[in-house]
Amino acid sequence: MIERCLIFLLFLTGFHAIIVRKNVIKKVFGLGIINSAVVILFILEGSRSGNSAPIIQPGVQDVVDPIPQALMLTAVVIGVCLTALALTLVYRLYTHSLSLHIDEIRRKIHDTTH
Amino acid sequence: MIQHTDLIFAPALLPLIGAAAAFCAKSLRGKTSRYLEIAAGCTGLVLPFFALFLLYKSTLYGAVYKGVIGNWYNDVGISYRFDGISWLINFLGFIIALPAWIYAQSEKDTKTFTPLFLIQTAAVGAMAMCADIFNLFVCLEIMGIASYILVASSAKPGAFLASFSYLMISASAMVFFLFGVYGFYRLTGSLSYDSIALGLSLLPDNGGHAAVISLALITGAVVIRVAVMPLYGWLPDAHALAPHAVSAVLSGVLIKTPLFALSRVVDILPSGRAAGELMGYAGAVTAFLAAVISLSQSDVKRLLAYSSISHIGYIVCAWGAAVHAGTHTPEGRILMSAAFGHAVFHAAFKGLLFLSVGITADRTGNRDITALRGAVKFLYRNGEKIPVTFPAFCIGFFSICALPPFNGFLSKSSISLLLAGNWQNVFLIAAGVVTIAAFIRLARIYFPDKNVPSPTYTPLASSTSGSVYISQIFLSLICLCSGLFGPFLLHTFSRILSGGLREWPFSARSFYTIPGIIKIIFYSAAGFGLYTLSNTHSVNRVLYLIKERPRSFDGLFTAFGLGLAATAAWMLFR
Amino acid sequence: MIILILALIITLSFYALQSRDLLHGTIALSAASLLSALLYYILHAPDVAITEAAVGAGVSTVVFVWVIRATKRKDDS
Amino acid sequence: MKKNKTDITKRKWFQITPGVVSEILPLLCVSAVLVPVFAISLPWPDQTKKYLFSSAILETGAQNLVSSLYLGYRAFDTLGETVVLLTAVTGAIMIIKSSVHTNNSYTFSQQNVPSKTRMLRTELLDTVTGKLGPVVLLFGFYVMLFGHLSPGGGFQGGVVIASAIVFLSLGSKSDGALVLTKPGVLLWIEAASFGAFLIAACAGMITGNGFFTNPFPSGFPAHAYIIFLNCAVGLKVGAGVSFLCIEMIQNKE
Repeated sequence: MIERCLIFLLFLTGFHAIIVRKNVIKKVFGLGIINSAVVILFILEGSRSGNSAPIIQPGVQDVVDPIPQALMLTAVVIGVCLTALALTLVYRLYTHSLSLHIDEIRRKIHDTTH
Repeated sequence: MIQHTDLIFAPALLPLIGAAAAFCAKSLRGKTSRYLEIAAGCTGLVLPFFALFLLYKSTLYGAVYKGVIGNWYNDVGISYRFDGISWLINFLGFIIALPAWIYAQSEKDTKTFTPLFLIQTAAVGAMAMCADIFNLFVCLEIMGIASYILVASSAKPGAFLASFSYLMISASAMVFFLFGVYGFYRLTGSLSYDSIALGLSLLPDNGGHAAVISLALITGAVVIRVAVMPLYGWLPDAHALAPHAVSAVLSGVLIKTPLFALSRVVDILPSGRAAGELMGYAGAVTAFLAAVISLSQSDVKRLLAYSSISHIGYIVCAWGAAVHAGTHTPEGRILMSAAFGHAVFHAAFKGLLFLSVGITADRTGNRDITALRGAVKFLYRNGEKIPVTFPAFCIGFFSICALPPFNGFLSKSSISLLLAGNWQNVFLIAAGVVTIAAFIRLARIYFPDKNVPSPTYTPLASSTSGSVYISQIFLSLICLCSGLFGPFLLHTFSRILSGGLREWPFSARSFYTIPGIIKIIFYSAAGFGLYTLSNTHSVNRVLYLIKERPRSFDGLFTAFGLGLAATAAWMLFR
Repeated sequence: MIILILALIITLSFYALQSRDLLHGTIALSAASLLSALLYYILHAPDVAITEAAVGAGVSTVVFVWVIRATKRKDDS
Repeated sequence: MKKNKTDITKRKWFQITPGVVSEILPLLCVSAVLVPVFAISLPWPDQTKKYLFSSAILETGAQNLVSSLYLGYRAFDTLGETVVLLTAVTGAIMIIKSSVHTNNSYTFSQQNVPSKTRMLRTELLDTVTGKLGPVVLLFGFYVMLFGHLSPGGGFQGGVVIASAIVFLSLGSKSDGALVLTKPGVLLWIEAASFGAFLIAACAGMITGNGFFTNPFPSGFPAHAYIIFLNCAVGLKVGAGVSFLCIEMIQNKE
């Protein structure tokens, strides 16, 4: 139970950062954190279903459920792809407005287009 | 040999094969690269039509292809389901994607554009036959990531910001989607829709709160992509600043595909119907409010973007009513066909409008509705001896204003007739009136004005290729044909959706009635009146306040949180 | 053990979000990533552990460091 | 800046401003929604686990159950994942390189960012990475090829291969000394291995066994198909990720 509460706390930390932090790189940090929170939740809960890694070897009887692991493999990779893409966009935004502050970026872009 | 049932993978696979070929073309040089790229585009966007054609007959008679990819055991492998709605989504996707791709060939460098565009189209094809909740997640991510990049590819500063906001909000929403997947897997141990529904029905109380909340999480994450009213904030900038061809596809296809894919997910639980009800209400409000905002805009493409939100409101309204009635009841199927009919017709005319208005804005170098005048003359002087752009715009204009016999009239009136007597219908009619006013404002850019100077003649910097005209003519023809044969098309959509039943209640005669025509004349007059009213000082001031209302990045997330909580509460306590 | 690692991950993430130096934040985040890889290993998920170590601590750190170099290291807000 | 700080410290903790509401409200909503999902306490459903434990080796030939899912039962998701990676790499490079319509005053000045990459290129780094590169490359291939037996697989091996290629490119004194670190070659490998993955996916259809199946069930053992898919994924990931990293390193020079 404590584990779940901690994961929940981790998720809220990340989500709070996405909403509240003004620095765009911190927002991307937040995205990475909420992604890892959901991965940890899947793996942690999945690990309760057995007591050894899902590799069939002689002597192994009770493996954990491999499906959450396979799903999270995909989710981790997709999360990193999104992070990388978000960061290249941050780079471009910085070259335009010389700032990482989201409101300032918005204001400068608004000024140049009007 | 390739079996008939394998054809259903063609709409997802052929664009991917095309994309692989286009990536190979990127590493080559010169003429070969160009030819390979065009071949890749044709493979990905033209060949699927043959597959759809071969599948047409069986889908029309209600064939449903379902199974597990790779022929595995059901609960472990990925289930798919190709039925009428999948066929229709694919049809919608390819019929808009092909002209948009042709249009984009006029750009200087399409080496990166072609593979990304093909991948985006492939995602639409794959999503159409999703019957597995994690596969839906992957498809949404592919579609999303391709569209973030395509939005950013116009290389305007605003486009990067729009793409960033779009990425952040949908990536965060997809994390909530994963929580929903977790909930369902934790409860039932399966991922395909059918097995989840079966597993939940075996649990006490159908899985209880957790199951309902999981469904609400998934619904909320998908609705972000559909851009219904509280969750629309990312759309206007993204659609307004993307390259024109991409805007056409984003507005025409990409905001509708997740909605129709969702109609299968909400069937998992009985409380999915409540979600449909709530979304239907939100859709009606969206249709009206977004139309009002579109009237206040001064940027040509932003006006079109808000009008897209307004039309997605129409579609969601009919869709929500269909889901609320149950997608397996005749009433629900008819409403769903009406929603789909409007989705296709809207995609055609909005695509046409994006392309024609986009090319006008590019040539004149001016995107301001209040400053640009006399564009018809300008285009003529600037080398367009046979006018294409302006007639194309006119067709789009008449369609979006729902004037008979254009296609917008048919789909809008079928939704209105089906919802007659509900309060939603009042909102939809009001939205129609405001839309007419907004587009009269937009149409002013083509006509001269005594007070505003016409743009000065400048010789064209680059020669425009014929592809711009071909794509516009293609879409104009689709608009005209779907207007003339509209009643028949709507009937066909309904037959495909319902598995061959002839239950569509309207024929051409039910649309062209004398009271109906009088109503249309009355609404058009009201729209014109509203347009003249919008030029007065006080109304103009109000519109300015609407346009400059505070918007922020955080507002997106606040809206998402509130929308999610509202959906969950509605589904739990309804 | 699991609770301890989780608490450490939360602390590191929190530090990453609080610190004024984005580079320190990146390092903290990649340490958190390595710790979660350890956690996955303990929880019988070696495949996810390897992926997390390679991707979370490797590739994404490279990208973060690149973007912080190309832009600004301090968070002024 | 300083003024703002004092404002914040002066603000009483109970003072409700619109800003605070917009910060706290979504958090509250989201946590209220998520709590029931976190609180599920039913026993873990294990019918699929039992099924996999008894028949995965027979059906896919992989002892590593995650591998059997990743490239066997749920290979279509893996295809999607590789597409996401391919798209992200292509898009990221396009965005980095895109020449921007600059009609604004905030143009990017090079002086703000001192080029630190040269500092990276020390003699020590050259030697170490140059020598380490081939070893890491070998290890990457090992992880990739034995993914069906032990933890690891195409994706993980691919990332290790990518780091090896980046090492090689850092270690080579003159740029492009190695064929493997040229962007054109990497791009080609990426496209070709993506094509190979697609062909492997479609081959089953041509022989009449269906999409994403072993095309010759009698000729190939089941694990050969997984090894082939592992190789295709590994090469694709390796080429793509190393291409991205090399472009990023060179971008600042």
